[in-house]
Amino acid sequence: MEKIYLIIALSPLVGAVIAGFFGTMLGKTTTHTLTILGLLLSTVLSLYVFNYHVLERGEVFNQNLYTWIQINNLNISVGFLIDNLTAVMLVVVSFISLMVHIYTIGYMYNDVGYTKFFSYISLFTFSMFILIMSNNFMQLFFGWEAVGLVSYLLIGFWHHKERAVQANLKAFLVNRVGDFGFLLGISLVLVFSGSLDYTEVFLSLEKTIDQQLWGLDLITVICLLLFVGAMGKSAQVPLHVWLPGSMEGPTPISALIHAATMVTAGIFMVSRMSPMFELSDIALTVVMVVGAITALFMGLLGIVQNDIKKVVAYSTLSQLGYMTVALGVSAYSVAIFHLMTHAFFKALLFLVAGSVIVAMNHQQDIRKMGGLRKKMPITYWTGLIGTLALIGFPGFSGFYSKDMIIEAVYFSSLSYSSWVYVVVVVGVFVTSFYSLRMFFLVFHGKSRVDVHTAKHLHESVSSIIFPLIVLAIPSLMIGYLTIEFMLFNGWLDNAITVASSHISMAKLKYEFHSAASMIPHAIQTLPFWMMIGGIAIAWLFSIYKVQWANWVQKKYYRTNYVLESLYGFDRFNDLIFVNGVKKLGNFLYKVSDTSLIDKLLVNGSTKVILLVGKILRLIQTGYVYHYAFLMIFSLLIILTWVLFTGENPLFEL
Amino acid sequence: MVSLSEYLILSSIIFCIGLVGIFVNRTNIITLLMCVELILVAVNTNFVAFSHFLGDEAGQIFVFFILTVAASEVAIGLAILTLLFRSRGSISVDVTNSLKG
Amino acid sequence: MNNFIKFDTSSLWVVLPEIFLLSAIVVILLLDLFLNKYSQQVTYYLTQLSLLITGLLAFNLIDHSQVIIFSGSFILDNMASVFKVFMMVATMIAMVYSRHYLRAHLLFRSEYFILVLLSILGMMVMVSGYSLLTLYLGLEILSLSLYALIAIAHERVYAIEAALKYFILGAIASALLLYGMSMIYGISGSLNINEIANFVSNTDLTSRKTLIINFGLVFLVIGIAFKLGSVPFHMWVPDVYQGAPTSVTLFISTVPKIAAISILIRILVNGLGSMHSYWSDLFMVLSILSITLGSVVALVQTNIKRMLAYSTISHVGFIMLGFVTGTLTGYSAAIFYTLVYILMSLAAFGMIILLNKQGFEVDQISDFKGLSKHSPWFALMMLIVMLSMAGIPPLLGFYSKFFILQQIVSSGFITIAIFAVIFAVISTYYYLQIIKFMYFDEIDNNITINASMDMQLVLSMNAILILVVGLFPDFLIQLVLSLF
Amino acid sequence: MGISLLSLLIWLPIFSGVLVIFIGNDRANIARWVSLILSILIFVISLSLYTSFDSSTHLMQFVEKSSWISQFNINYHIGVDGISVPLIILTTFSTILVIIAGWEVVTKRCSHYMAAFLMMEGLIIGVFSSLDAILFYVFWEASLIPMLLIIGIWGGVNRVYASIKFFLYTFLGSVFMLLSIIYMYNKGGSFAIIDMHNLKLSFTEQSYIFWAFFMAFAVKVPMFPMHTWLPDAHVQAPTGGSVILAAIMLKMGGYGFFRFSLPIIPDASLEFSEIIIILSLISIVYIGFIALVQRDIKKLIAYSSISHMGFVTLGIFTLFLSYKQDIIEGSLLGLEGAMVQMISHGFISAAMFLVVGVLYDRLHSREISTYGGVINTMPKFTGFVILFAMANVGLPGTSGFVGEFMVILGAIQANIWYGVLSASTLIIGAAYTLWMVKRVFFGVITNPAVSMLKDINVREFSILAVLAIVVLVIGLYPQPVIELMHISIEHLLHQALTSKL
Amino acid sequence: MGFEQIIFYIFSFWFVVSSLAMIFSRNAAKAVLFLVLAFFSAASIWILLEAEFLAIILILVYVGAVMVLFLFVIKMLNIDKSTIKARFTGYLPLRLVVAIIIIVEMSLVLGPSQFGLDVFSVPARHSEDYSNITVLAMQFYTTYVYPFELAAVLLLIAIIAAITLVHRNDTNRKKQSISEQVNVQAKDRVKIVSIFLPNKKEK
Repeated sequence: MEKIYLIIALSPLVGAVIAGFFGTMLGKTTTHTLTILGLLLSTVLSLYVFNYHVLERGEVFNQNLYTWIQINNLNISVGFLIDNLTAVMLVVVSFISLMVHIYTIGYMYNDVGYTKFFSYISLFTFSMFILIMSNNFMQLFFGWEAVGLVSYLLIGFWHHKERAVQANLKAFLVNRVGDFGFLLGISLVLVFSGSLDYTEVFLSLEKTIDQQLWGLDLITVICLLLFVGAMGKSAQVPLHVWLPGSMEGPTPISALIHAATMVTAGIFMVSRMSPMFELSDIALTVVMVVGAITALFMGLLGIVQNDIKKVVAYSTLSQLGYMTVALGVSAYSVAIFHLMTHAFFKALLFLVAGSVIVAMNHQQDIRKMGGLRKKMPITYWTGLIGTLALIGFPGFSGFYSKDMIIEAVYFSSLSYSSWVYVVVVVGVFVTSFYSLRMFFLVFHGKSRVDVHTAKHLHESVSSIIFPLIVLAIPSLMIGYLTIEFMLFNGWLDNAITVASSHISMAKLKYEFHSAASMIPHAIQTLPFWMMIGGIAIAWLFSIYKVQWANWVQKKYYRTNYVLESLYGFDRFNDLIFVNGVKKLGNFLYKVSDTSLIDKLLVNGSTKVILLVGKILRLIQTGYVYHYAFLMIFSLLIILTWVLFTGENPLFEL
Repeated sequence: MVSLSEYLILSSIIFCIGLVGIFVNRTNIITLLMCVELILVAVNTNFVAFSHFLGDEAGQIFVFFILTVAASEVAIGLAILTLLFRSRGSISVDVTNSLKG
Repeated sequence: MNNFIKFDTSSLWVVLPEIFLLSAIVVILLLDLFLNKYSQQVTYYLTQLSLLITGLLAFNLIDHSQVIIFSGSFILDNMASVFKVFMMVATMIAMVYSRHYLRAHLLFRSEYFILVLLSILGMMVMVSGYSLLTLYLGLEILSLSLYALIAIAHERVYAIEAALKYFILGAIASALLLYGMSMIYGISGSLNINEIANFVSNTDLTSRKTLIINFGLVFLVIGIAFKLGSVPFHMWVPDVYQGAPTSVTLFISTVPKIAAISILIRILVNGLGSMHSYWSDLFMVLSILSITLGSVVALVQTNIKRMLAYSTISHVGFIMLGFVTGTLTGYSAAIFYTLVYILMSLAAFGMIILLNKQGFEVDQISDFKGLSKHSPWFALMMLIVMLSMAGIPPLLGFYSKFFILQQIVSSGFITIAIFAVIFAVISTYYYLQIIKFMYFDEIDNNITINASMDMQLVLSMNAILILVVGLFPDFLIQLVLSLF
Repeated sequence: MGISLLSLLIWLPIFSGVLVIFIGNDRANIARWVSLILSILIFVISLSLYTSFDSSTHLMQFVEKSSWISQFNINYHIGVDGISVPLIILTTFSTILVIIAGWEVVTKRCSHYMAAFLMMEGLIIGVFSSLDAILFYVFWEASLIPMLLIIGIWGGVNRVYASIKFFLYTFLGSVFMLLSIIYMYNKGGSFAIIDMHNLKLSFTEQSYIFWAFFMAFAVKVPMFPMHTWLPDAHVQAPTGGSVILAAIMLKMGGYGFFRFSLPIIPDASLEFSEIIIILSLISIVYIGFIALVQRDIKKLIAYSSISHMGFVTLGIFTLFLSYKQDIIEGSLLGLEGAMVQMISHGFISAAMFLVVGVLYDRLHSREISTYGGVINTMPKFTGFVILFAMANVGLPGTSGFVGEFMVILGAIQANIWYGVLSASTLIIGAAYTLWMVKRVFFGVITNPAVSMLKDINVREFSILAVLAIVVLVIGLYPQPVIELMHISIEHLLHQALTSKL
Repeated sequence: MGFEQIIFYIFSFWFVVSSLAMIFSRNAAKAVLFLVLAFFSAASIWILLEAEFLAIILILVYVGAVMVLFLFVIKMLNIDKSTIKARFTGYLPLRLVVAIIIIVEMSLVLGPSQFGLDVFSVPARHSEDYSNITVLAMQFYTTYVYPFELAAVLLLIAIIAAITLVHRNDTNRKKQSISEQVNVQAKDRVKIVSIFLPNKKEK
């Protein structure tokens, strides 16, 4: 098996290396063929692995490949831990990555950096594999940072766009803030357990009992720090600011990295660390609350966005919030479940958006679209599937996962969970409102497309359409197919630990009958009607009475302002962090370093010495009687000294 | 009876007068040379006195040599003085301050 | 009347170097009368030859057992012989350099060489002097020759002024020294170093006699400090160094230092060694003052001769630190430092002379501008010399400082050692200034080097010696240790 | 073996330097080739040091000893252990880079330039292999001379100030070391470093010696607040000078802490470790902020060097605190992390300075604002730059990560706040490095001169490629390096934790 | 107070007074004469100390030769007239105080407690046939032959130095060189000199 895992991980790397170094030499076709073949291999093998581990209940694979460093008993290695969680993730990542690779052919064909792009996305896939296949914290961090790097490179892929390079810097730095906490968490893990290996760490968890740090339990601190990392990567408030900016990158990577895979790394990580999080209710509460805030407030922002990708991006943020909420209520498997469904339908939505963007000649403003349904039927239909999945329309994959999250919150015994429940239910309304608003504005209504573009408007090429269709299928069905196995039949049991005191999952299981029975049941629940309400209002504002939308905007201009200014996070960061740090740096540089240390102490002492020299040279007047006088005067001093203070003085003074 | 102490104090006074002469004097350099002579005579008196009181001739012999040295010194001193006068036209102590700092 | 001649003529051969040198001086002096001005080179070669032979004679006496003759006024010991040999070598080098300078400035006169030889004779007398009388006479022979040497360039106003200042201050210093000698004579009843030493070591250090010795000591120390050029008796040093013709400065700054050290050793160490605790405090203060003032004032100089003068003062401070320790090894360290300093000073002033050309007096630091471009080789040599003076390993100057510091620290004067190294660092600044002018500045001075090959060769060897002995300093250290 | 390996490594470069000087500036091309071939030869020889090194013992290997100055029992005593071997190889490696880097760029006094670097190589190897304190000091100081000249002759506009400042600063620091060495000699009667390790010293003595050593090493490292020479020196130095300065000379300070401070004065090191740690943390954080606002690329990298070297001292001195909590791995993590950080910083800073050199050679400006959009004209080059920038940022997979990671892990064992502050470099380091990358390499071209730039040639490509490979290899598989030094460091730890009182 | 003491104090008084007069004298020639007086006093005191030979030498050599030399130089350079403008340094009081303190300190050391009669008793007078010159002469040519030779060297230096310094250079002397005149050729008669503009920035 080891070889298979290796091949899964390395084949995208090989593709990346070939595409990166020899891409221009090999040409576009060879390059994309090679990388796609590499990915295909990974995907097929991932499915095999999935089959082996999940379906056939194969043994967990946990083995080190090579020793990274070995210091006495501390061994930090590179190795693989393949359990069901990893297997699921492998499938999701490889499959979506494969789709994105294919999609890229059509989407990027005319870009100068075509081969480079393939190299990057393959490299990304490799990094993601390393992240999810890791069996220790170091390697996890390695993958964690590596995906960050690729994300950085890809956001700034169009490096001539000032906003793109601004965004990639921002993305990297904000992620680094998360990594800062993450690294501290890892370090603290090492402190108490003396190891970085998952298994060993989880086995030594009882060592943390009764250990305090900063007035909290040690384990709470560790979990919170680790969660800071997750917040960075999974874009939770307030570290979410980078994700909308990342839409400056090409659309395929928005789909791959900033929707389906990388941003879910945080979710994956917390699930992986479930044995630790389960020990700390405080940490879980924080996770839940942060998730809820993200889920609702980022969703609200989606309502006022007019950039098609931005809307999807905010919806991603909101959905990530949902996943985080699930983590908070110990419903890790639900989170993973939502991660998976979301990966499919959000990738799909992004690719749909990309398809629209290509067709619209890189116009991204939804106010300048409309009525595309007829011109782009496949895109329309796949988009519809994606949207319905997103809003959790009964039967679609998103429905199952989102419903489970809401239920899990409902059953949670954590403090504040009832508030969070309200939030997530309201979130359903918001989600359906902005999703449908976008959908209606893009595909329905009158065409607001400018004439020139309208002429060339047509359905996208097959390499774009193919992934749409392929992704639409799981968006539609995967929830229905897997919910039972994943949540209640213990697919993920060998990876996830849930403390007995956290009863959400147990209650869910009690409540759950079958996937099919959930649909009729849903109609009796509040979330369903919230969703319907959202759809209705969206229809009202974007198709039926568009002027009402404007009226509402004017009437509640303050609210609108808050939303359009994105709650002021960016302005706050610019003001406090960017400018503050620059000012601090300038202050330290000019005042402390240059003036105080360099000018005053270093050069100042030189100047003082020179000044002393200049003064002392005045003694040398050139007059011989001064010289003689100095000699005699010195004689006097010495004589007095010797006579009066020597060991045997003439006179005792 | 004159004690050794009295001789020594006398010579020390002369010695100091010679020293003072060097640094109070801005008149001319020739006086400086004379002061040096005076100092040497003071030292000589010291030696002679010691020689007398110790009953040892070595002191007197030293004085003899000091006198020789002093004479040679005067020769060279006056030679330099002449040179200075040739180049500056003056032997005032005040003119010799071009080397300083 | 057999007892009239109290010395054994058969022991005269230990005075052979002196006797030979004096004879040579007389011969050259006479010969010079019959030479016209075109054959004055002969004087130069004869001078070198007599220095060489004197040196060889002195060399022959190395490792000779200690002999004291002339009723105890002359001593021949290892130190004396080694010093004499070293003096001869240094003077020969100095004369090679001088020749270029004298030619360039139309000072080439046989009197110059004769006066140098006479001053050497005076120094030999000092080195071997074992009574206050001979030491004094040697000192005066040296001083009088030097006064004359400085004033020899009588067209130069500066030279005369320098000579005059040196003369007057020197006379005062000699007088102070004499006064001290008279006190020592008065209390001990002898002029002989050996007897003085016996007297002092038999004196109860609590008796009132020590007061007199101490009193005399003050004057002796001042006289010696003046000869060494230590602060606050240093005032002559910068003026004389700057005013004197460079070749004379070169000479003054090098060989007489040995004489000054030897008079110090003869009087204070051999004679008053048991009074060490009394004079070491004085030395400590003087050396600290010297190091401070020398380093700091040198920083603001623009005249290179003056700058080197102040640097000399600073070096003298280090040399005196060696005497503060009061151990024989400490004295050896001081001697080592002196020898090393002479080697470096020779090369440094040699470099200045090298740049002299017909009628062009080089004495500004900025005259070194662009040397590395016109003569990379000599720039490198100067670099070695300057860094050695700064005490950067592996050059010889480092070991001299190291040796002194080691002794200081082992005597427990750690604070002084810290002080000394700080000022050593400060003094590095002005050595770097020269390197800066040579290497870092682009502006052209159009330096041409037209010195004769022998000068260039000797100068190069001089500098390379600093490097090579720096790499293998063991021999020289062993040598100075064997002097006591 | 006729000629012993270490002596060969010390003296071959020095004599090569002499040889190259004699080739002369007129025959620059011959000088270049001779220097290159010799430096490669020396590198190969140094590799044989690695291959025949026995990493299972902490004892000194390849020891040579012969009397040098008998009066003080000073010997020509050299040898290496696991701490010095990597640094020696780093030295020989960097010299090759520098010689290639100066190939076309240095036209003024070319042979002298090459010779200076070759000589400096020998002297620095001498520093890393001396077992006699005076020999060590001699090499230590002597290595300043070529650097002084390199900065002063081939440096930038303000080179005189920078070179003299560099020289005096470091000289001032090291004289105190000399004094304490002398003190210990007077106490123990030997200048052998190993004897000093065993010398009994009272606490007061140790404290004084500690601060004396601190002066010497902290200036070299350099550590806040003795760092201000470094930005000047780096900015003014020619590319090769900066490379050697950053890659090797700074390491001499770290090496000094390893070889002298820890084993000789363990109690004082323990006592003052918190002060050093705090200074290191200031170096890391404070300097990071300063680096952020630099307008000069080279100055930025220079400051970043200071910040990164802060990890070295941090790693070294956290060992005591970690040990207090009975975590031997924590101490080792710190120490070995410091070593790895030194080696890795050697490569990364060398690379970064070479990168600046490449830009400077083309546009003769180091101002960030001159550039912008370089990626458009120099894509290959920018690829390397991003890699090295990421290494500078400490991205896993590059060597920059390994050292920082280990040191942070070690530091946090000592005190969580140390960990927090040191880990903040993740953000600050990324901020200044990537912001610089963004302004210089990304965006649209604003300066027409940038649009005329030519991408790197084969010579530049090969240097950067070699460095890139090394950076990646160490980042992905650091274990060989750690294995090399482990036993020596463990022994060192044992020494550092054995009280002399 | 014995006769000896009276003599001593009289001559001491003159010694001191003439010394002071010398240093404060504004006329160089007068100063020399005061110095002569001081030397006479000193010689007298030396005779009191039974150093007849030295006393005579002092007068013969110093007064007879050296002082005359001084006078000669003063007259030759005609500097006794220039002394009208003579003045003393501005800090005279300070300097005098320094001198007086030194005198006091030295007197304290040299006072009776160290060198009084009870410490150093007055030696017995020599017999009448005692010849100071013989005794010294015996020493000069035996014990002190080496210093004696050195004194000779010293005088040699004085001669050489004085001549070298004061003697004007050959270059200044208008001297006929017959060989040069005979060997002269036409081309030596006219010398073409290229004239450079004088450097304006002459220091």
